[in-house]
Amino acid sequence: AAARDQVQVAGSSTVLPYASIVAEAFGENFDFPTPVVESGGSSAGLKRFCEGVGENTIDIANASRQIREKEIKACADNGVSDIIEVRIGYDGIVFASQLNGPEFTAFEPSDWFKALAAKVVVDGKVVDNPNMTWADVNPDLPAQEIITFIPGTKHGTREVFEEKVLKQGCEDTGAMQGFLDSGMDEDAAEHACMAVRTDGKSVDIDGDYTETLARIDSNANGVGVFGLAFYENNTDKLKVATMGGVAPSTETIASGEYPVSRPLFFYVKKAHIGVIPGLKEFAEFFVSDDMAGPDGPLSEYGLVSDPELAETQAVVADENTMGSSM
Amino acid sequence: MTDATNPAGAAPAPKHPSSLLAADVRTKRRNAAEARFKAYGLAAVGIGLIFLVALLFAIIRNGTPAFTQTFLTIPVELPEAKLDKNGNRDPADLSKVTTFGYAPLIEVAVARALEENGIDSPFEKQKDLRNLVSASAPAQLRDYVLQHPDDIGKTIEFRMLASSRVDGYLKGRVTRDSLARDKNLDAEHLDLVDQLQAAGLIKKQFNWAFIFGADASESRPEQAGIGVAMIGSFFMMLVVLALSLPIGVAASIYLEEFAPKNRWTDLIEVNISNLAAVPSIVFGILGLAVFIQFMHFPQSAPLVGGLVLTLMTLPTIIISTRASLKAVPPSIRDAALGVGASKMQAVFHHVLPLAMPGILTGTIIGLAQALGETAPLLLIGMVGFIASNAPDGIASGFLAPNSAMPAQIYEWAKRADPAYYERAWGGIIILLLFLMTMNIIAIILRRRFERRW
Amino acid sequence: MYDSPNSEAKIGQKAIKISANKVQVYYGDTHAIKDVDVQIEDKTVTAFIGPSGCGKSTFLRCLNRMNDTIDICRVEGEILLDGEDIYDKRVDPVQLRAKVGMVFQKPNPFPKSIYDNIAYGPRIHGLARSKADLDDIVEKSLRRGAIWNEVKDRLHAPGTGLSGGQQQRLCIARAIATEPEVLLMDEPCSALDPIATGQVEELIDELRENFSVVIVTHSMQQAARVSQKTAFFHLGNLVEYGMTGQIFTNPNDPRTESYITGRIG
Amino acid sequence: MYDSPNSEAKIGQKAIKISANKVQVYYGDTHAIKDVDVQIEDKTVTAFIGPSGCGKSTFLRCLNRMNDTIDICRVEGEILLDGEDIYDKRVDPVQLRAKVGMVFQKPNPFPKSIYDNIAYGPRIHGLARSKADLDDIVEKSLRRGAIWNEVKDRLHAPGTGLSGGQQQRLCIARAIATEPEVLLMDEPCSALDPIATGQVEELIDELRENFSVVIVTHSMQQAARVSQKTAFFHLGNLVEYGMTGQIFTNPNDPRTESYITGRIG
Amino acid sequence: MSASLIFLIVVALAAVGFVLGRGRAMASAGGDIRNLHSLPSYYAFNVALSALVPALILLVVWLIAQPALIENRVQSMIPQDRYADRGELSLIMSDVRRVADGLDLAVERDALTREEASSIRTEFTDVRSRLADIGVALGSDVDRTTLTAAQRYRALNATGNAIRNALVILAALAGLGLSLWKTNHEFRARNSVEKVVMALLIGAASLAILTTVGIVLSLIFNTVEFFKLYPAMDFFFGTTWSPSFGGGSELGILPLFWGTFYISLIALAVAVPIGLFAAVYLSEYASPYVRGFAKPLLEVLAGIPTIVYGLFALLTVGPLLVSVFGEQGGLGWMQGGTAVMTAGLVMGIMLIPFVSSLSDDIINSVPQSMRDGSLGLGATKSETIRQVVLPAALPGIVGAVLLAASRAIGETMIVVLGAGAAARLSLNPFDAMTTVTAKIVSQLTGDADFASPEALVAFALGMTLFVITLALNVFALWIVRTYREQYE
Ligand SMILES: Nc1ncnc2c1ncn2[C@@H]1O[C@H](COP(=O)(O)OP(=O)(O)OP(=O)(O)O)[C@@H](O)[C@H]1O
Ligand SMILES: Nc1ncnc2c1ncn2[C@@H]1O[C@H](COP(=O)(O)OP(=O)(O)OP(=O)(O)O)[C@@H](O)[C@H]1O
Ligand SMILES: [Mg+2]
Ligand SMILES: [Mg+2]
Repeated sequence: AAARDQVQVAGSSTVLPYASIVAEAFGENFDFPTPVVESGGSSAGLKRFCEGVGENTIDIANASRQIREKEIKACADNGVSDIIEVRIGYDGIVFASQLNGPEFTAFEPSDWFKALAAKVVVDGKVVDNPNMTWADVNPDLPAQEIITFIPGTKHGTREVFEEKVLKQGCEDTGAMQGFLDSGMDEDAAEHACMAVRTDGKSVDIDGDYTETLARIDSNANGVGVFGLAFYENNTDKLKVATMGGVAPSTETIASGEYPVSRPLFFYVKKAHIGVIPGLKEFAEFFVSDDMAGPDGPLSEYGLVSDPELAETQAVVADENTMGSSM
Repeated sequence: MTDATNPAGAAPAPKHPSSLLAADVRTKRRNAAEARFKAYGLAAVGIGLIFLVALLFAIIRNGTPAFTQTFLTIPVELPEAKLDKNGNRDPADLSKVTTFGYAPLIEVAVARALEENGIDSPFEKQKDLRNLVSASAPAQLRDYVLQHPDDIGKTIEFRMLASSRVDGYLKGRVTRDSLARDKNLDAEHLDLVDQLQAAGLIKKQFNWAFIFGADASESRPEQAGIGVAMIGSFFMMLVVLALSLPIGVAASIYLEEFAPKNRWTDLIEVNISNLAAVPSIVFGILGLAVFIQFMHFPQSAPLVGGLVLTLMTLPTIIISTRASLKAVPPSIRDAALGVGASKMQAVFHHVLPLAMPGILTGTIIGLAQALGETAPLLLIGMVGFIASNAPDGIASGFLAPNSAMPAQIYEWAKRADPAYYERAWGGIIILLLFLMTMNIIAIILRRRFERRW
Repeated sequence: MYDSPNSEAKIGQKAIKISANKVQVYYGDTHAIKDVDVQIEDKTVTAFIGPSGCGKSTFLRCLNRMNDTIDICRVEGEILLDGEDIYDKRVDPVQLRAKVGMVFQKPNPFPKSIYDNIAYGPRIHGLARSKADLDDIVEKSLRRGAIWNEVKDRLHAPGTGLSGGQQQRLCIARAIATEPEVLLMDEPCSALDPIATGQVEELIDELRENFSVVIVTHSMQQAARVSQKTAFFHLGNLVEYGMTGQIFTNPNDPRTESYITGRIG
Repeated sequence: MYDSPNSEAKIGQKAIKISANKVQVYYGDTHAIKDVDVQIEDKTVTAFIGPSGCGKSTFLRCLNRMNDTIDICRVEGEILLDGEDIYDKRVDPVQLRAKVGMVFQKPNPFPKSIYDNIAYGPRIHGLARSKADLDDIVEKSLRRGAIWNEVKDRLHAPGTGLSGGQQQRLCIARAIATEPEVLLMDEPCSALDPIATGQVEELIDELRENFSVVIVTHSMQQAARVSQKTAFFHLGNLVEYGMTGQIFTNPNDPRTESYITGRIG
Repeated sequence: MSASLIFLIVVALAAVGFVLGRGRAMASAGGDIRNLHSLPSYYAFNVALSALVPALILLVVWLIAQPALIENRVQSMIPQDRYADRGELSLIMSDVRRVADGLDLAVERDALTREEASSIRTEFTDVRSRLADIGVALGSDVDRTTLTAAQRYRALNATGNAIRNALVILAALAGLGLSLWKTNHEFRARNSVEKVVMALLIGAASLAILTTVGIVLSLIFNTVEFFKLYPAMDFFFGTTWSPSFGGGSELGILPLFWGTFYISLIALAVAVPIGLFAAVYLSEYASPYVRGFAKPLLEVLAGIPTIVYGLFALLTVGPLLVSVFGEQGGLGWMQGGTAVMTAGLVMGIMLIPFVSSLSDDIINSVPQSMRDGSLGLGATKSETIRQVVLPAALPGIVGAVLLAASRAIGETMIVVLGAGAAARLSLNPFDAMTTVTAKIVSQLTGDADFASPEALVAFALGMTLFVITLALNVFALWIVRTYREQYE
């Protein structure tokens, strides 16, 4: 077999847009061929990443979450032991509705918990969620039927949504305590906090944000969950709501004021550095100020630039693997 | 028994009416049933065609804007000081200047063009003008300079893509209202666009790059084309056609004509129809395991894609081929065997030509399916941002990383920038045209082979 | 071995059942039937004879519009059944074919059981009120088709698994199960042994009591035995038409004579 | 109209071409041929007669292994062609069928042109050295099949557009075009007029000079006219086999007599 | 000489064999093809195949074996301490190969002489930049071991190639000679050619088995892994499907199966009648002209990418259905646009050509005499079609329907966009549900931990679906066997 001469990247479709912007610029400015960036999800990407070392495996896995313990172990079992973890920035998660729809402009995590939870605590008793309109949840919100489009269980965003919105809301409203009081153990209560009602008020979206947008387009009362970058490209159709009083933007997210966001990563197989032409150069280029800096094209596109970018650059330059640097 | 007045003669309705011209009750009923039946048939065809028309209408309406694109043609100065400090035109040195170095040249050129045409820029900073022009412009300019080092130091007339928002404005997708909260472009930009258009510097032109170009990243939809993905699809279809048709027909012939009818062949038969029901993504899993991990074929290669799609298409072709082989009357085989043809000759000379229409139908449907399939490509690495350069030869056409049309369309449909939406539909138009070109030979052949006996 | 024509004495002047005037049939450019005029009488057996390829089957198929199914076939002229033009727009070929039944030259049993082959016609025409009725009809038809004994134990075996002659008799039984007023039989005995032939001829004779039968045959003896009137076709022309006895003993046309005596083919 | 058997006098003791011993044929559970022993001589015409459904076609199809194509059909016993067992594993049925040609009971032309129908056999057997050769063979075969005159102007029209009798002759012509050593003909004249029948019979007579012909027929006269030996089948049994003259004039078995005189069917 | 050149030479030899074989056969028959056992072309093919087949098999085996052998030999040159495990070794080896290929290319381009290529030393030459000059990009500087290994690699390869070339050509020549020697007018050339063809046919048919084995193998390990993490009983009999990232997922397959079944049923309920009626109309009623147009047009429906259907379901059909069956329509059966009904209807449209085109071909090949038989009895055309033509065409139609059903089971995009992602056990066709296939795709392309049951369940779903469709197919085969009507 002829030797492979381009960098092969796979993984999260959330990271894909950023990776593709970098890859394109990399191909334009370096003598190396343009890297191949595949989509397919963090799981599949990391899985292929961990398949082993060698030409017929990928060099970089994109992930919208940190690699898990079990995955690192699986990797090591297949001989992929030296992994460089690179955090490229943050993805903001925003709540938006139709531009001309009802005034959904300010949410609190507790609103979402009360609107979406499968069970709520009413007068100390755990009952099926009785709330039908947003006004039932919070009198300040429009008296419109609850209809939400949230990421399906395949999406990493769902995890963030559950952790940072539902669970938060659960605790804020005191439902957590109510669950515990009703005799649930810690785990069960947490689970109950994050269980989403199944009566059609909340619709799981297994597709992507385009689908959520299409659904909101045809449903004036719908509220959907989007990535910040997606929202910023579609401000002509969507209006965004504040969460906890903070409007989402790259600044508020970078500063940590806006609560719902998640870090984005890519993982480099150290063993491939020096073997696959351009691999290290690509990784360095990715996190360079030109690309990932606050004024770079990535940030322009919607990536929340990492305040600790310099450290990340150092990690890449020194090829620090996960065990050694963290 | 010889009596003509029989029990049947006493049947409910008067059996034969006196006149042929007036139908009796039962015949009327039967004729009504007949008319209904025929109407159902017509309606069925009609329904199918109506849906087709509706779908095609939606596709064409949404997709046609992708075929035009807005371009900005202005003089650009190529200062030697910035591009070739040593002045020796050494390619290695020239290529050290990155696109980031070229971007200011464009901003300057735009500003100067405005000036020369007497248009006031409402912006303080020159940098704000950059958003009028596609992010691809610096790269295009750099490519141009690397190819024409002699033009350094001169001022050239350069045609570049306008940014997708500007393009959207000319196509009516972007309005001043909708820009209210957009951070890329402001209403003031649009005023500039209007003036530039009046000055003839901005024009909407037919977009060949869309048909022949390569994919672009998320941030520059205006540059994205489907051409390279089309080449990917082309090479995949070559593989699929070259493998699945002969293998499929051969397998069907064996099973239908030669195989002893025993458990083993039953097993094969059930297996094949079962393969048809295997979700296509599972073929992707198989392809990844067998072709890439086991056989070490390159990743993201149309060859592997073609092989996976071949496996996926085979059941379709086999099932339809077997069905039409079965439909050939045995008397034809007898006739051939009777004059001393071998079974093989009987099959290849007589049965196969008669079964040809069905085989071709299976091929048409199987290839249509293969051409439109994305899921299995996901796992062998053909979905994403892949096709950045056209392959430079036949071998690299099969082996170099490439995407495929449906994967490209699927990717575009997912992308955030609304400009990609129209491109996705435009891509579908091209896909359908590709499909029809591919089918036309099969359809003509099929019509030729059709006969009743 | 066979006795000479014996049935023509029985015939008086019968009503005209079918009357064909100036019928022309074309297959594409081939002119297969040229200007044929013929009157087929009720309660009569009419034989069509003539060399192979002269147009007998073609003409027969005109009489119940089976030619409609051949794309390239075009019929001109007028054919009246009981005085009504069967090619009239208002005529429903289905009703016509229910009245004018047909046995084809090549036996074509349906790929169904023997029982269903026979029961098919009565079912679509609603001739049976009950299952028992239908069983009755099937048995009677198979008996009249002289095949009952051979198939009575395998009524539910496929009709295509029968021998050539059995298939032919099955098709005859199938045709008479619907009790048509006119029965067109294209060489119904070609694959039958003498005994079966005799039985079918008996059937034809019996049918004549009430209906009109047209039979194509290559056997002069058979024509002489069963028919009262005979038509002789040659190269698409109706050369001669008349009483069977007269045609066989004293033909008007030299071609008829040549054919009967075995000189032209 | 025809003269009585006249050919048996010519026969001396001929070599045995095909010898069948204790042949049994089953269709699934049906026992269609029971214990048949028969020796078919070279350069002889052998007629198989018997009532419809008695197993004539079945037995005929055994002789060139056309039964192989029927899934449910099972053959037992031994059939020797020139002393070699044709059901032997080493025998190539293709070669066998090239030697033992067949005309089927139902005419089955290929859905190709008339020319190609005839030329197919010679082509696959490599009997023609050139196009002209092939044209020659086609013309000769069509002539011998007594159909040349009718089709010479439409050699490239499809064979399926012929009349029933024409198709039958086409199939005969197709079978003789490959010059088989033994020709099996299943009711070759059933759809033919007397003239054409006469021509085919002449052909058979002519073939006999060099080859062996087995013919199934329902016409006693025809059997008597063309064959030297006759086998009478009844319900799957070979009842009697002998010189044609003797069978027709002085049968040994009462069943043969009943059949010939028209009492059993 | 490269492998492709050898291939061409073998093909050329086969072509020569073709001519010689033909000539020799003709000669042995005294120039008269009538004396030959088989047609001359069979002799020709026989010789050609004898030259081609063994030589090609040898070539292919060699092409697979040589790199493996050389790899082994060269690997042993690399010091043990350079690598920790096989993966790293394979990386080093790929570097070696890249350098070796680069040297080859350099020689070819005259950038290096043959001697230079085998003698250059890292100490004296910057191999990386020399190679970069001719367009071979290397990931790092070339060290001494790599370079010597690469040079060794080249040397071995060259020897191996030379032996290979000689042997393959020898094999071709031997095959050619032997078969030519065997060629005489009595040789059964047709039989031997047909044997080869038969072997090809059997090989093609066996591919299906291989594919199945491959699928099972590529699913089974992860499936087993899944069942180690998740109880099989809960998987097969659980009625809730709710994966979650933090663990505690419920992964019952029943709602998914129910959804698959329900959606496929509705899709078939749309596609089969419409498709069959369309097929009947096209083959029995329509003029050839109409048919010539309508059929290919309908086939376009099968070629429209499923994402279009998905969007069609989401944007057009769903809202339409809601307006009729939803609150506004007064029925209140339908909550949202995504429902089993929506996806089923749209999928049905997509499947129309699967049923219509294939059935049309099969119906068309039912012999005309069957129709004549029925029409001659006074049956109407529709009676003929329903009772004679369709039963005779049944096996083919069943095939077409099976194909459509298979496609319905395997479809994702329409389900995701049209039916939603909610796994639910409900009888109401206006509820959102989802299918096994859709979940396989979503779990496989999701963001879950790939070693967790939530991701591995995709394989278990695939495997289970595979087994169940297998059972359904056995059943379908049995049906067809029972009701098949064979015409002549
Ligand atoms: N394919 C078949 N499947 C089952 N039974 C069959 C099949 N072919 C023939 N038979 C049966 O075998 C017996 C012998 O049939 P065969 O065709 O040999 O008769 P035959 O003597 O040629 O009659 P005919 O003169 O009517 O052609 C008959 O009872 C017939 O029904
Ligand atoms: N479908 C057809 N297409 C073209 N020509 C046809 C077709 N059917 C019949 N012919 C031609 O029309 C002429 C009359 O055919 P027809 O079948 O009526 O003959 P026939 O008298 O029945 O002969 P036979 O006794 O052989 O059955 C023949 O020359 C025949 O070749
Ligand atoms: Mg006829
Ligand atoms: Mg027979």
